[in-house]
Amino acid sequence: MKEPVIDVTPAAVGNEVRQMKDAGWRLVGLSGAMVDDEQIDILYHFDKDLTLSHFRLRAPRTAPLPSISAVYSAAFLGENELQDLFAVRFENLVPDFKRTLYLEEEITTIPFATNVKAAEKKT
Amino acid sequence: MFRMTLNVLRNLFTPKATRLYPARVREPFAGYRGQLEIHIEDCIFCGLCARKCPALCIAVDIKTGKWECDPFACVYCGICADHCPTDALFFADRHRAPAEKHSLMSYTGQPPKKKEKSVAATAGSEAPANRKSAPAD
Amino acid sequence: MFDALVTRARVKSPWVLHFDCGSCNGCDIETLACLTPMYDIERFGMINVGNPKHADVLLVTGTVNHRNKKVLQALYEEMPDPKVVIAIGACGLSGGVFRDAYNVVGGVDRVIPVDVYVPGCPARPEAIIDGVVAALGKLRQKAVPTAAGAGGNGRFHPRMKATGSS
Amino acid sequence: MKIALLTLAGLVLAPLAGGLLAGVDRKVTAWLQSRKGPPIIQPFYDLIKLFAKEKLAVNPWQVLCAWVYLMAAVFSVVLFFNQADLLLLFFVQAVGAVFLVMGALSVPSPYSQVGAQRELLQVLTYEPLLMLVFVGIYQVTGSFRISSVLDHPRPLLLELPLLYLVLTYALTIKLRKSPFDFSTSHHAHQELVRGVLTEYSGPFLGLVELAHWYETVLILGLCALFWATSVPGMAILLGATYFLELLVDNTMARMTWRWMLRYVWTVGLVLAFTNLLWLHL
Amino acid sequence: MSNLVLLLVVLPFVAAAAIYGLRAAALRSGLVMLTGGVLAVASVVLLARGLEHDFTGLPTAVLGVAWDTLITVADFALLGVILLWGLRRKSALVVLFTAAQLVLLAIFERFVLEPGPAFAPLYADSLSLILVLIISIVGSIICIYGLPYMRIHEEHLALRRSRQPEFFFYMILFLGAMNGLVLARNLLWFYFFFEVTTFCSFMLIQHDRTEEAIRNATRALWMNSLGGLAFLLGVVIAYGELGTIDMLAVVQSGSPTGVLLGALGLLAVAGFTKAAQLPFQSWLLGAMVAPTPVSALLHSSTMVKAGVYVVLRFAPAFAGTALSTGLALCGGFTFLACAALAIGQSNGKRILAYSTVSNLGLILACAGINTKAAFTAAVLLIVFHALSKGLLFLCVGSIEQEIGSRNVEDMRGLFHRMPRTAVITITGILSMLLPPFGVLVSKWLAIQAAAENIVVVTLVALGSALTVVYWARWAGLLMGSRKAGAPWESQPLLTRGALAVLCGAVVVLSLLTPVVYGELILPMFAAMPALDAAAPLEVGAGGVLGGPMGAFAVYPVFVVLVVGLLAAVLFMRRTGRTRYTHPYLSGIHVGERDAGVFRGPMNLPVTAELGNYYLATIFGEARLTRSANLAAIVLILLMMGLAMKGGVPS
Amino acid sequence: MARTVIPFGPQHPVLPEPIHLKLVVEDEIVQEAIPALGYVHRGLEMLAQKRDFHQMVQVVERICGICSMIHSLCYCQGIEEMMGIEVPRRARLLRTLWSELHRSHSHLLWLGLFADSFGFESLFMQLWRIRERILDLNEATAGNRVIVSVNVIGGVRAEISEEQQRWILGEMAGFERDMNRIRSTLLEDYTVKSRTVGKGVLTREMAYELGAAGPVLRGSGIAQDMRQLGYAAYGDLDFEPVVEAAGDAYARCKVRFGEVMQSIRLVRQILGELAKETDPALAAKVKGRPEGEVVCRVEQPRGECLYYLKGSGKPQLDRVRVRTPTFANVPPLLAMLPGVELADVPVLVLSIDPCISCTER
Ligand code: NFV
Ligand code: SF4
Ligand code: SF4
Ligand code: SF4
Repeated sequence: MKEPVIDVTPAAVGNEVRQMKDAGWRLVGLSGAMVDDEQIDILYHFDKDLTLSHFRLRAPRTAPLPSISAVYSAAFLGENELQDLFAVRFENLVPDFKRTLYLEEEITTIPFATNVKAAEKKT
Repeated sequence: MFRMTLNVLRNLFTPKATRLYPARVREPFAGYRGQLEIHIEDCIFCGLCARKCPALCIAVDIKTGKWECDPFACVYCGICADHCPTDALFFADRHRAPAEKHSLMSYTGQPPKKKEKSVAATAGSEAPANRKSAPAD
Repeated sequence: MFDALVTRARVKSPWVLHFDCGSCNGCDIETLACLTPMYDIERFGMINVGNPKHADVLLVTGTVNHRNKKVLQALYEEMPDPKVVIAIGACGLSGGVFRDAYNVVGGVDRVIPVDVYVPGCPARPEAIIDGVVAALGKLRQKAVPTAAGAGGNGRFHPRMKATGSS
Repeated sequence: MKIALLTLAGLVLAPLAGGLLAGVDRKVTAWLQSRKGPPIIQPFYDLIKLFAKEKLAVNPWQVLCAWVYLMAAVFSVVLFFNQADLLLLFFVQAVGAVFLVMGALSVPSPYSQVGAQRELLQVLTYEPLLMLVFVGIYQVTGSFRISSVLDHPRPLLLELPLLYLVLTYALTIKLRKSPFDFSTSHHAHQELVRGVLTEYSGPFLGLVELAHWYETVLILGLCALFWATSVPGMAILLGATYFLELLVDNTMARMTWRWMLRYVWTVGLVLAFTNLLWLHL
Repeated sequence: MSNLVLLLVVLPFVAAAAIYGLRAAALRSGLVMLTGGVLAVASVVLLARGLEHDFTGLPTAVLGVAWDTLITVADFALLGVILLWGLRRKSALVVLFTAAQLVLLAIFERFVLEPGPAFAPLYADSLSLILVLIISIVGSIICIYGLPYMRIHEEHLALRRSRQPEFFFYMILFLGAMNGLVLARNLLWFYFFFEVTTFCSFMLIQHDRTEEAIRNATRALWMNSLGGLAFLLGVVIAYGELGTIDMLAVVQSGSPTGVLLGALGLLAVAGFTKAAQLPFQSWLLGAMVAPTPVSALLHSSTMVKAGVYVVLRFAPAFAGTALSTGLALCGGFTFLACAALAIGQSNGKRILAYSTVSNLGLILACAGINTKAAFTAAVLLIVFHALSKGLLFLCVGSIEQEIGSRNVEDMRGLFHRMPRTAVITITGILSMLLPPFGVLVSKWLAIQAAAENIVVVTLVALGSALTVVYWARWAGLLMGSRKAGAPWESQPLLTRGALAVLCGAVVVLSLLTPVVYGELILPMFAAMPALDAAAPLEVGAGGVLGGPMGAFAVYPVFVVLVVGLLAAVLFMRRTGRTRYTHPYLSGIHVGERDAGVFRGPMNLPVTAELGNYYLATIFGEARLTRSANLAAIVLILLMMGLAMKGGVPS
Repeated sequence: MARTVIPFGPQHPVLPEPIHLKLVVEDEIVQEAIPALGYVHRGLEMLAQKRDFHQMVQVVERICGICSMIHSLCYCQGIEEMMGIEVPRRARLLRTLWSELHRSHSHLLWLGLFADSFGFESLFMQLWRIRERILDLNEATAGNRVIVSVNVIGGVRAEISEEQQRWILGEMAGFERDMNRIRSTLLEDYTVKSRTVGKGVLTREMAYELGAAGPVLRGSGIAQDMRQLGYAAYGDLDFEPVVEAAGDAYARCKVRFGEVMQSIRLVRQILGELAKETDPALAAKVKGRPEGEVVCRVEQPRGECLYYLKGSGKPQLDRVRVRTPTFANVPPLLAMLPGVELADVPVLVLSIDPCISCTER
């Protein structure tokens, strides 16, 4: 990525995000990607006057992560989406759809985690 | 409100915009991707179309000389035709007609590597399809 | 005579319910475009109703997914007989490009019986009009309920569909 | 004998006229939108089809209410043809209005509920106006009987021009046309789905449609009273009024009922009152 | 004849005393039923004996004490008791108004009143007879309904000692007082009975002795005491002008002077308080805390009718004066304002209360219009309102005891739980607003009568439309489906009987409107030369009530609607083939067919709750009451001012 | 007061697409609005692991049939950036041209649906009638009315002949005339204004904090438009973001109307540039496989769209992540709803121009 990427830890992310907000950055969105079978990257994209800046939060997928919905309330949608797709858990997320934002009970797998493994094993 | 009144009154007194399809059919634009068709006799069964197709709806079997496409899954993007080395694939400029049943576009042709046996390719047909052709979910 | 009149009225007055069943909007807007002055599907007596209880024809666009399949089924059941279903677009027919995505069940006929399939991505308004005309043919064939008893004919049991191909 | 004949005329002619009018309505609307539109007799196809559909309902009350709605509409038309008392006719059509609302309320469906509440607000809006129109007619002719309107030597319109305007408000509301199509709309794209009619389907919806035709005829009949002295005058008045309705329908957005209450009550009452006042002085 | 009067007026007083002493429930019930029965029969017999009675043969004394003296003593005693209650409740207003009455009455009786020409103190014409019938029949039905009701009521309260003797004491006593009131000719007698009703009402409102009941009862008491004061003042002034306390003499005095009009205006104000007209409506609303039979009997069917009766009685005396116009405006305004206020209510009893006040307003408006047509409308409205409203109160009482709420929102789909009561309630509601029911015939006539006065007719037009709103939505929400095999509702026999009889009476009497008019109302006009000349209506062939202004085809409308309804019911019965399905919930309904549950966010089931619009920002009490009261006060002052200024110049 | 709970959607005539709002209203005033999504979710981002990166172009194109061309544009630009492909200028101009056609047809579609949301059916008809012009242009130049499928990695698949360019120019004139005719109704009509002015006000601060995008953001007075980044050929064109200050539904409508007019001007500029462009090359050659991470943004009709792409040298990408403008505009919508009238709910929902298929993918 050509824009700056700042690595953050789960413990610090809340504070750092608040600082971004105070500095006038707009939260564009969150992205998630599996790094390997356990680790997940969560990217926070910020914009200010058409320039981008990213946070990268790398953590085990199964460990609970802090929600930033208290800082940027609009983040609830992105975080709920990540919960659905990666089965990560954000703590203190309001409102918490508990993995029903997109998914029905018929989907028993984790789209971006388990499925990946299953697909790899097949090929 | 006044401007809209003018507008609707103009509509009232001018010819209607409605195209009277199907009574009258408009001339299609050149290059409209209506439906995918194949000159099976030009096909060399290279399988490129099947590999490039984003909908994964073409199946080519070089051994039996079978070229099959599921028109219900095809998204008429034209990628296959773009890549076909012999231009066997092309688009007709009429949209594909609605159907009451699912059928496959199924053609049998002459695989190139085999020795020529029959002169002409067997004409293609739209064989009733088995729904199992869709990838398993 | 009476039956003929009824059949004629049915064919002349298909009210449609359009359900966007997870379409990408491509087929959707083309369906909506059918109502607009250029295509004016009301020529055929067709009106767009917002409610399954008023509908004779169900137009479905889009891929069926695990959440909307229940809605689709419910809407179909809420429609009074006789009714026909038209699936529109590659997605509605089979799932289109998305057939192998994890949340995609497949085409409309995985959930309810489909009478007419309109291919395309998106299906252009002319194709949809063709599809509707074909569906009216189907509607003509469906039994006159005064004779058949409207009780349960045509109601669909998913089990029936699970294996069979139509 | 005369009564029987007039009754029969009302029974048979009204739905024919109403259906045809609905057809013309749809055709002209289409033209105004630069479309070809459906055939003129489309509403009859619709109705026949509805009656031939499967019977689907949420509960039996709905059916009862639809029936009474139809009965009331038919009866008020018959009363009209028999030149009965305007107030009586008004009350009889109110039976229909009330039963339509009750039918919608009898089902646990939020759309039909909200539609019913809005329908009530519409009733609330047009009822006093209609009543004042009748009072105006009384003030001119000295009676509430339709027969005395027909005996009146001059067209009422000349004496009650403002009240005629008021009547067209009521007409717009009753015909469910923009800007007043809140409780149920002819167009699908409305936030209430079909409002009061959401839960009706098949033959039961047919009953309501039919009743609506009768009502249309009734209310246009009321308009016709304003030029009862000559048939061509009547025809011109009705034609112009209806065309105006269509024009308004096609050149206005749907407003909200809060606006309607505010606007129609004030403007309508002021108009009505002014007209009554100058008759009185 | 005199025996009948004894039965109608004195018997209830005696029976009430007996009931007060009886602690055995069965005996008490028996006595209540017996008294009710006797009253009903007596009233009918009285009617059968003729339309006018001057009761000349009445004994003038009992046990050697002149009736007049007895009444005077009782009057002072009653005022004393009220005064004591006022002191006990620490209500300055009650004390003030009652003390004023005491003083005024004492001065009047001791120093002013002189023996005049003798006249029989009681009198009945068809207006009185109609009221006697209502009081004795509807009142008795309500009392009988009260028997099971109060038993259940007290079960809920878990009282140590039953307070039913007291309850029925006042109920029955009240019947006698009402009969006395409508039969009185001597204005002092009239006044006495007027005060008895005030007192009974007070005692019955505070019957449950909750804090709220006590507060509301006290409010009712001061307002009605104010009415009593106005009444007494009116009588005194009228005496000053005319030198008589003979009601008939006052009514027939002709060409009233300004002072007399003022007196009549005071009587009208007394009527306003009793009929809870704006700005006095609050006592009637407060009275809804009383057990429902009280609301039905006192606060809708009968006692408030005493208020309109007073006005109607004296109306011919001021026909054609400014007082009359002012009255019409006041009545019309109350009709409109209370209809609007009713829209803001979800409490069933409060809706009924506002509707009552509103309809009484319409009756008073008719009295103010003061033509024969208007008079007819007013009397018809009294009759039909008493029946329908009595019925509706009883319905709400039964519903409340079954479902534990009087909020109409809680009555949604009542048909499922109480099919019979629901249907009766729906009928009752419809009888208040649709043809062919009697209320509507009265309204039709009222509009015709008001058509000359564009302000009043506008008020009435707006008011009627508002009325439709609060009734229609209530009737509609009672409907609903019954699940197969749901238990049929069980109800005490007396309750069921009372509801059925009243409901039947509403329907039958509505059908008989032309008869009621022809036989009871038309003869009344003979005694009202002051009113316009022509008879307002003729009873035509086939039950068409026709007049110069229009015609109401009662029988044909009845026949068509009944046939229509029957056809509809048949059609419904025949809908065996109908498929019953879910309501439309955007395609995500779940669960049982009629439950109205959908699958909402987070896949959780959500009930699609339903609610009426109460439009608090438009029709809320908080928003309307103050300005409406203010307007009403202005109107009343205007009416009084106009009255005093504009007597017919002599 | 009594509550009414309304299941607004997923099947609902005024919602163009299935979403659900649980609305709690009292006297038709919205007290609470809770959304439920997932009726359009297909899970197509996952298909990146089953399709190669070329095939993925057609997949992302079908995220949405309204803004499809710009989706594939963004995706292709991301891959091109990752692989260091230089796109010929002609291709960039053509991409820009189709982008603007897409923007206008999307906005017209929206203006029509918006009119429909407040019951102005005949206005809807007029707007959609005008829109057909653009669809004809699409069909004639790219072979399909809606999903044009012109982008490939490295450039475009179709050329616009000079004759077609002249025709487009002529159509633009007719298009402009039609728009001017409808302008006074859409922007000045009393009934339209009373249904839109002051409805769903989003202040400048709220819009920014809630992360609004596109016309919603610009309607609240913030001049931000991704086209200012200068991707494709926008760097060579002359334009300013269309901005309105009021932040209500009417302002959003005005912004979109302004953008249609702006698109007409841009198309004219592009056609001017195209005439000057001599290099006939339409696409660059693609060699190798994508590797690395890239974030790429474009301006969709509904606003800023962000793609995050991650490749690891395989034919399949590791991750294609799409954050669409409607996704960003949902929180602002939820903030607008409480306190409005039920009749305004469709107006406000429409005012963000929701595209659920984009949102849920
Ligand atoms: N514009 C746009 Fe899209 C994208 N990306 C978005 O919300 O329409 Ni379907
Ligand atoms: S047109 Fe596209 S989807 Fe259809 S077969 Fe060719 S490549 Fe596949
Ligand atoms: S159609 Fe073309 S691409 Fe496909 S197999 Fe034949 S020759 Fe190859
Ligand atoms: S078939 Fe194509 S246009 Fe239609 S919904 Fe599917 S992807 Fe969209």
